[in-house]
Amino acid sequence: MEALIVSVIIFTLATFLGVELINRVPTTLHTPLMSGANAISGITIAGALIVAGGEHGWISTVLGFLAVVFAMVNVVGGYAVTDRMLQMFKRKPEQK
Amino acid sequence: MEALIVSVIIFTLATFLGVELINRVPTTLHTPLMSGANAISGITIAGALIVAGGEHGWISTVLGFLAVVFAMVNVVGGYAVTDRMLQMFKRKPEQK
Amino acid sequence: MRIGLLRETAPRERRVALIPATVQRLVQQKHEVLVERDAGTAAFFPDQLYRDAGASIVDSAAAAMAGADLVVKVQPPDAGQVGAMKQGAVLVSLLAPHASGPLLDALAQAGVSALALELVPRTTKAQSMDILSSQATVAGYQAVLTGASRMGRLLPMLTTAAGTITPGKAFVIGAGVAGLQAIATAKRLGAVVSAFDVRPVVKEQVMSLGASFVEAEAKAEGAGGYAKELSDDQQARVLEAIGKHIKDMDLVITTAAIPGKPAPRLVTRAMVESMRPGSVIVDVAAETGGNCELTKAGEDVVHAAVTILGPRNLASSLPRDASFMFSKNVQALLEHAIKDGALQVNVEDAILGPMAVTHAGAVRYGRN
Amino acid sequence: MRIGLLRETAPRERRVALIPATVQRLVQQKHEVLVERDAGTAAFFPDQLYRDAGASIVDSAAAAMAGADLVVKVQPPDAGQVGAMKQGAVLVSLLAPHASGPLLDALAQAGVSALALELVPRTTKAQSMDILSSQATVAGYQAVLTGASRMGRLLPMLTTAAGTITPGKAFVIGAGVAGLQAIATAKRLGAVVSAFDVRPVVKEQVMSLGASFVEAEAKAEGAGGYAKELSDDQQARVLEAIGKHIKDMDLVITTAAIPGKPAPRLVTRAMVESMRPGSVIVDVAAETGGNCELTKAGEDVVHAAVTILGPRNLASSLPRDASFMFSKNVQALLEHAIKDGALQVNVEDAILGPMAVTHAGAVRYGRN
Amino acid sequence: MSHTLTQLTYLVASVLFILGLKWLSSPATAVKGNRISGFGMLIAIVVTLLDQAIVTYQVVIAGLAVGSGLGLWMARAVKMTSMPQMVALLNGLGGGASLLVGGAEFLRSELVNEQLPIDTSITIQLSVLIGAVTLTGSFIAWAKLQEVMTGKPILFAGQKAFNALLFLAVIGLSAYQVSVPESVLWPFYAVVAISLLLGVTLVIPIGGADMPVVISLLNSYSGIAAAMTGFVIRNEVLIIAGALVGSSGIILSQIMCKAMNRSLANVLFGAFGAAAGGGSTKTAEGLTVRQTSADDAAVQLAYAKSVIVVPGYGLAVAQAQHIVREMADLIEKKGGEVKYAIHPVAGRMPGHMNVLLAEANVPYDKLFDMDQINAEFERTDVCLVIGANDVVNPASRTDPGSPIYGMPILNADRAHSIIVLKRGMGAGFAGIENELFYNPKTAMLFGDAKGSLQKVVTELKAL
Amino acid sequence: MSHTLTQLTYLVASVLFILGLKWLSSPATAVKGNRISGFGMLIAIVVTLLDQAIVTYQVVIAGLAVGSGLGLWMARAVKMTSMPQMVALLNGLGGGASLLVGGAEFLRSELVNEQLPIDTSITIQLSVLIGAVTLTGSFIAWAKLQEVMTGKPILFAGQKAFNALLFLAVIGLSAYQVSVPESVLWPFYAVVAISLLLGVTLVIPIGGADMPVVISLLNSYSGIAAAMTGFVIRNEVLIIAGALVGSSGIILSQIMCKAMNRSLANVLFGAFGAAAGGGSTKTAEGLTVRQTSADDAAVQLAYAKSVIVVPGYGLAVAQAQHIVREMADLIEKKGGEVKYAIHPVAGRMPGHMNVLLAEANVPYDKLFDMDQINAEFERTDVCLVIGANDVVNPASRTDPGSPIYGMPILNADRAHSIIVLKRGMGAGFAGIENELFYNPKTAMLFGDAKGSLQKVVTELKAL
Ligand SMILES: NC(=O)c1ccc[n+]([C@@H]2O[C@H](COP(=O)([O-])OP(=O)(O)OC[C@H]3O[C@@H](n4cnc5c(N)ncnc54)[C@H](OP(=O)(O)O)[C@@H]3O)[C@@H](O)[C@H]2O)c1
Ligand SMILES: NC(=O)c1ccc[n+]([C@@H]2O[C@H](COP(=O)([O-])OP(=O)(O)OC[C@H]3O[C@@H](n4cnc5c(N)ncnc54)[C@H](OP(=O)(O)O)[C@@H]3O)[C@@H](O)[C@H]2O)c1
Ligand SMILES: NC(=O)c1ccc[n+]([C@@H]2O[C@H](COP(=O)([O-])OP(=O)(O)OC[C@H]3O[C@@H](n4cnc5c(N)ncnc54)[C@H](O)[C@@H]3O)[C@@H](O)[C@H]2O)c1
Ligand SMILES: NC(=O)c1ccc[n+]([C@@H]2O[C@H](COP(=O)([O-])OP(=O)(O)OC[C@H]3O[C@@H](n4cnc5c(N)ncnc54)[C@H](O)[C@@H]3O)[C@@H](O)[C@H]2O)c1
Repeated sequence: MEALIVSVIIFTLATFLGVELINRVPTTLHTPLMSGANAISGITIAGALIVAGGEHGWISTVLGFLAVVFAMVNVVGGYAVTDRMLQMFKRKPEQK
Repeated sequence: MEALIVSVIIFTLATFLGVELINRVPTTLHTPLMSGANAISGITIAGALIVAGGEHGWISTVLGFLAVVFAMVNVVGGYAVTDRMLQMFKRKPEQK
Repeated sequence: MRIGLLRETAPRERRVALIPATVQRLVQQKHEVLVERDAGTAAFFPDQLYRDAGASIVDSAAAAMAGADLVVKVQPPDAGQVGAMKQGAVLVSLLAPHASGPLLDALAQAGVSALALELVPRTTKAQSMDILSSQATVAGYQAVLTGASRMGRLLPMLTTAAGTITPGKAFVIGAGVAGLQAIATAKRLGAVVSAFDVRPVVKEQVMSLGASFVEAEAKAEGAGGYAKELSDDQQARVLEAIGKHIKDMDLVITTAAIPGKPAPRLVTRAMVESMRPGSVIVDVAAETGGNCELTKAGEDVVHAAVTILGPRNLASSLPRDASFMFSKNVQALLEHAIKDGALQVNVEDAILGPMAVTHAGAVRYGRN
Repeated sequence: MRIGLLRETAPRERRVALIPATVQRLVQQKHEVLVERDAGTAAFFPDQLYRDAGASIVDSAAAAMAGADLVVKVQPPDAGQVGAMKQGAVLVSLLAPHASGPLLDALAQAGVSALALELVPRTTKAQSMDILSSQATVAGYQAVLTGASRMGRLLPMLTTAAGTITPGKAFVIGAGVAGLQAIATAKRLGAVVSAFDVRPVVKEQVMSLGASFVEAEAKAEGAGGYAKELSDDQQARVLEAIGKHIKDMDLVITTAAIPGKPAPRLVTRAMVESMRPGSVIVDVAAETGGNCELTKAGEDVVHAAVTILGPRNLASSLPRDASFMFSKNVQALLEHAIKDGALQVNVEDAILGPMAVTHAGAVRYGRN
Repeated sequence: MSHTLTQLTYLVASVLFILGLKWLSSPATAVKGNRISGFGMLIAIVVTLLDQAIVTYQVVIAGLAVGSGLGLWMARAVKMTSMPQMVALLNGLGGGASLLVGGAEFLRSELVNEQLPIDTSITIQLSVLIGAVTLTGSFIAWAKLQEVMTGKPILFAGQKAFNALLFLAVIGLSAYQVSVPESVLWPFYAVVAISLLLGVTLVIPIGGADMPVVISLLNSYSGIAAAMTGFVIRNEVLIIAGALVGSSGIILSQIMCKAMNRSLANVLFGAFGAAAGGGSTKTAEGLTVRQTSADDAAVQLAYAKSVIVVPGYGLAVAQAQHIVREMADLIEKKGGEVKYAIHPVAGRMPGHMNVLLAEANVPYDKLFDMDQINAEFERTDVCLVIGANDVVNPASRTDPGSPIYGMPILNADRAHSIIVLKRGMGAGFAGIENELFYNPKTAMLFGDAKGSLQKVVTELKAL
Repeated sequence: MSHTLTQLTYLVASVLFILGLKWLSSPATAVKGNRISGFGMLIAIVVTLLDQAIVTYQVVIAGLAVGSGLGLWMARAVKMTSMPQMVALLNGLGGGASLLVGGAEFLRSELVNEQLPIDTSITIQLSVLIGAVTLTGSFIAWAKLQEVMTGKPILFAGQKAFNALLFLAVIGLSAYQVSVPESVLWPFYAVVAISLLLGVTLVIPIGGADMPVVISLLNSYSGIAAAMTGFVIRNEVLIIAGALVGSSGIILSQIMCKAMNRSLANVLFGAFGAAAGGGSTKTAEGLTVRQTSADDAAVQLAYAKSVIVVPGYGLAVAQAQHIVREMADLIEKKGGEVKYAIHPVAGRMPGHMNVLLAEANVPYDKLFDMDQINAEFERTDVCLVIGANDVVNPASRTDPGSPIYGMPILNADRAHSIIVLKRGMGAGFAGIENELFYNPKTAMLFGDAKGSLQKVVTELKAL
């Protein structure tokens, strides 16, 4: 139970931190920010890796494999797409 | 060791949270904020209580007693003083 | 096409109908322009500038009109000039058509197609040809300057070691083009400005210039954005509102007008007598009878230590810019009317139609 | 104390030295005030107001001066008036002391202590008595109004359907009190304003009004915040700088002055000829010889289509506010000088000392 | 690799995520922020791979390769304009991953008949439930945006009740699953199935224009799902990152709703009331007006190299001259160039705009009349039309029937983008419709010009 | 009470602290914030008391009673003006508590010869060290502020080296203590002693005016000490609250330094270079000028009921007329009243101020000349003097030798508080010193008036 409480504490602190971090975002950044946050939520990859990589029988392996693929698409695609969006956004001030 | 890591994680998250919470404070609030934060740091009272209340021999008890007194002065004095300062600060807009 | 530009002979008229820049454009469009000597001198456009623009300077009005397809001037021509125009020529000038019956007859008889500049329709599209607007702009501005320099006191507020001069109060009656410009100018000079008009849309316009609006329960919006005459009842209410307000005013600019009608009487003798010594009334409507009972056109009247100026032809007292705008208006009109190098007076045209007071040997004005 | 207020007799002088408000204060302080009939009428202060303030209206200057301890007026008195003053009386007025030798002698002989208002020291403390400042303020303002209404064109920029009127360019030479006010007024009207002066501190002041400063390598700061005369070399540089700049100007206001000296010549005939037709020069320094070579004091000169106005006594053309400020200045002076109900001309006083041009039967002016 | 080291590295990754999110929310640091968070992800993955829990690498490597390849290809292939749907897709996959991880853990434990602690059971249920909703919900959002299905709200009778029912069923089944000690699988499959259905039914009643908000919300869900997975496998980085995304996603959804002047509830359930219009107003003729917000306008202006302001009578009515000047100063401080285009008949008297702008001390050399500036519009990043109407009405060029046909106008419509400030869709002096407002390049900022500009200025200062 | 419940309650307390801190940093919510954090403290204490770890209550209750009584009494007795030193004192006690708790744990373990895990040992050392430094450092800060000792920096030769030496000694001894398995006590006592000394030597070289920054920093230390104590006794609420205070304290110190336009390093070690002036400038005659910052001025203005602006020549030079108008509008939006007091000779020409303010469209009815407004100053919350000098120089009333003696001035010095905007200590036209600037009620906001006002306006908008 002790471990669960600690996890809850961590969860709570991180939740507050998330709220504080996003204070005032200009509309133009809404989509990139959403996309960037989405990429972070791809952290499920860590769980997927553990499930897929462990020897817990074929179901786990198959589901784990799928989970790795899904999560990895989310991660790689997420970061790449965010970067593309931000590049476009960045270009103008640089031209100056 | 596991427990220490968890504590470190909690410490890190709370540190970041502290940074984010204090973003832009008008000068007038500097002293009250300092005072209010100081009152919070009086949380040592929790530690002091445990030390003073445990039966760990007279040294612990004596030191614990002193610790409780110190911490309690800090806590009670801190909150009271902060409140007084803020009252003064508040009055004006209310007069309107 | 041959174009003749005449020198103005009317007293106090210093403007010229075409400035060298416009002449240059016409010359570039392959027209021949004859300019009567000293046509622009009084407006600070010496003959040399016309020569530089490609015009020929001729010695007399007759010479300028000889064989001209188009004759341009500011004020209506006199009888002699009408005679000198060739059959089928077009005349562009102010013609005061509602008061110039004989002149129109003469023009019709001479076979001249006359376009009366005061009849440009007040549509968005015709605004660039609208001489009334452009000249009223100058008049509104000049009215404030003349009034202010005769006021006996300053317009802006000044806090000085010799006491605080309170801001002058200016009141503009009739907030059409001239009135709005008067408001803007008085505001620029630091006056506290209020205004009155009978057309309801004007209130927002007045306030958009930062002035306050004097309310009277009288609305009189006529056709084409103009006002119409007031009923007796409305007139009484208007006079009451103005009378209450005017007592306190240092500078009053009146511009109220109704097209083709004498100027409405809005400032009575009693009102003048209620005003402070040293106050000034500038009656921009003096030429059509004046908005003030005591106005004498072309004269300065002092009554009960209040000065009432009745300036005639205010725009002409800033002849350079007035001519600049006049000329730009005429230029826009010509560019609208000239097709394939020749001026076509198309009486079906939404702009030219109403302006053509004589055409094809007949007087058109007043026929519909 | 008995105070006599005289009506001005000089031509073009419409001001009055004390306005009813000041008279009322003096009366409240238990002084007796005699006002010559119509003393304030030209400044829009009718006799009735003086009566209301507690003064007695008398029919002649002599009557006003009879037995008066203090005589107040705007312009220097004439010989007859000097004779009518009682021995030991104090006279407060403008006296043009550098040009009025005989008058001063007469005053000394008559045993009159005369305080010359133009000699108020220019210290912060004496600013409330400084007639030069207050009248220069009015003059600077009026110079722009008169100039602008004679310019042939508008000062503000206007983008209209009849073309864009570019903003008028105003140039102020000599940015003392009058000059700064002229800058402010021209700015208000929308002109693009530049200015020139020889005192180095003025640059910041000019820019603090949003105008630009024309540089010439010539600095000439004299005593008491005034300028001094330029060396030949400096003068040449100044003329070059002005000459280069003035060509493009529509309105030039010159106010350059050096106390007690003729006005410096800063605008030459050649410069005038380089200007555009229709431009206007208002020479506020006309009375002391003019800053422009072609200026004739009190006349309007037109040369090469440039109008040069040489107004005399500009402040007097806005007599109401000019008198208001004049009177407030005199009031401050009297409040400074009157001790225990009587006017003490203390020649040791930092303010009264320099002003007392005659005292105790002798001429003091020019003695140190 | 020791567990402690692993955990420390996870902590580092978490800190990088925190910094990444923080930096992502400001234009100046966004690029850096995304990259640093990406780096955090990289080390989190590497550390996980090195951890003792992983014993078979073939499957893992294969999965990583396939996933990366697919992800990269998708990111490259997508068109700029399809970004939102792309994010929806990716987000759905993320939810799917959570579903799979949770499911795998559950099935594994059932298989080996391991009795899971109650908290693990609960969190498994939660990660499955939320993951499944995110998966299908995101796909619906994608479909709506991609116009694979209609963007209009899909409504049917009893929808609300039906959704509530589904929700209750899921909760009940989950609870049952957790509380029953025997090894039964059907409630689990039912939970998965109903959750997938719930994802669909929750999103279909929301209009296409509101999808970005929905995606952001689902993104928040997928963060929570990840955190739940973290609870399941006792992994702090999952908990922290998941919670961060969970809370920031909700805040972001709220910010988005605020930018549209609506509440989150209105966005999610609004369709049940009236058919909400979304961010665009439709006119009688079916043309669409695009609305914008002050902060968006501010960002556009802050990054524009060239701005032309077209003032009109509305500027005078609003008396907004001073604030316009202030805005221009701010833009110029940021390196942009601001010019004013004055139409000859703007306002209600000759020179009306001059009087106003002179009052606000706008330097004359920034004022340009029509002939001087008309050629410049096509090279201009943003044309800001403030309370002008007739003077920028292209009908004068195109519509011979219009009362203003033939009047030269300011070529505002030729600018790269146009922002129009007006109170509403009111006509100007000439009383006619203005097609400029329906131009796809045009964004309308509704409200009194002074108020709107004040907001823009506040935002400009904050940028 | 179960341990889980205890910990959950601690979590709730932590959340309340977080909210408390957040709310404390905005004027509108500060009171609420302090109270909610106090409530968090209350439940943390109650829960701790109910926890199984506490077995003897007499001592505990006695300590609580004594501490509360003392604390309340101190809080009541202190004068408003002595607040900073009060905070210093309280903070010192907090540090002392950490020292005592750490010490007690250490001595207990030594006594029962328990071998502490290495991390506990380290954190005990840290909590003792930091606690001790906080204790004495805070007392020095208190003494300096209370003027029990000199407010001037106390410097001696080799001070820097000495401090460094002490620091190294403490670290070395701590390390030794931790690493040596045998039970020795002397290094511990040495650590305590040296740390106490270090607290003194670190603070004495810092000037009295900089004490608030030092206190904030020490406050941050005491937070860290609390967190360390939390590590020692494995208590999450201590760790969280301590870390919160630790980081927010440092941020606050930095914000304070920024408000004084200095760096933290400069504040802490500045005295070793030049004798730093602190937040105040001394003049030749030993008078002190109080400087303020734009955000402080903004708060003052935002909460003022009545403000009188006194414009002078400097306003014209800075061309700050438009921004003054904007500021006034903002104040009025917040419910304050703004008037302008125009001195007859302000500026450099008659009516100079009128011209400027008219340009900025300040309504005439807000302009008051000297006679109209002079009686009002004493009823005015804030008098804002913008680039004026001679016209508010009280020497004209008091100093017969002054060239402006006798000139009536604006009674700015009679206002409740005065803020003066100037570039520096330059004289005005009359070239004389102005004692208004040295008035204790006066705060100087140095810088070009336009720039300063721009900052004030930005802050006003953020409030
Ligand atoms: N310049 C002259 O001499 C003169 C004289 C007479 C007539 N006119 C005519 O006036 C017209 C001038 O064109 P324009 O483009 O300047 O003006 P306009 O066409 O009259 O349009 C003004 C627009 O401003 C908007 N507006 C009004 N108040 C506002 C506020 N407080 N905040 C934001 N927007 C506001 C109105 O739309 P909403 O109601 O939707 O807000 C309106 O559509 C031309 O048709 C011209 O011919 C000119
Ligand atoms: N009104 C008239 O007709 C007239 C005519 C001539 C003389 N005077 C005299 O001028 C004086 C007027 O008094 P005043 O109080 O208006 O002005 P002042 O006494 O001359 O003081 C102006 C102050 O503004 C500050 N300053 C200058 N530029 C600044 C900037 N950009 N930003 C912020 N502050 C700036 C200067 O201090 P820093 O250098 O420290 O910034 C200076 O101390 C009186 O002595 C009066 O007698 C008046
Ligand atoms: N659409 C266009 O292109 C265009 C061009 C120019 C003018 N206009 C409009 O036409 C209007 C009239 O212009 P104008 O200046 O030539 O008008 P005007 O000279 O005929 O009259 C001047 C003003 O006097 C007012 N007035 C009349 N009787 C009055 C009374 N009894 N009391 C008070 N005020 C009275 C009128 O309402 C008008 O505002 C303008 O306001 C303008 O909006 C439109
Ligand atoms: N301290 C006070 O109380 C007080 C009161 C009034 C005026 N003053 C100061 O006195 C100064 C002079 O005031 P004034 O207006 O009565 O001066 P003025 O009338 O004597 O001269 C007008 C201006 O002409 C300038 N000038 C002289 N020769 C020139 C030349 N060759 N070229 C260009 N410019 C030339 C002078 O520098 C001055 O600015 C003012 O600037 C003002 O600052 C101070």
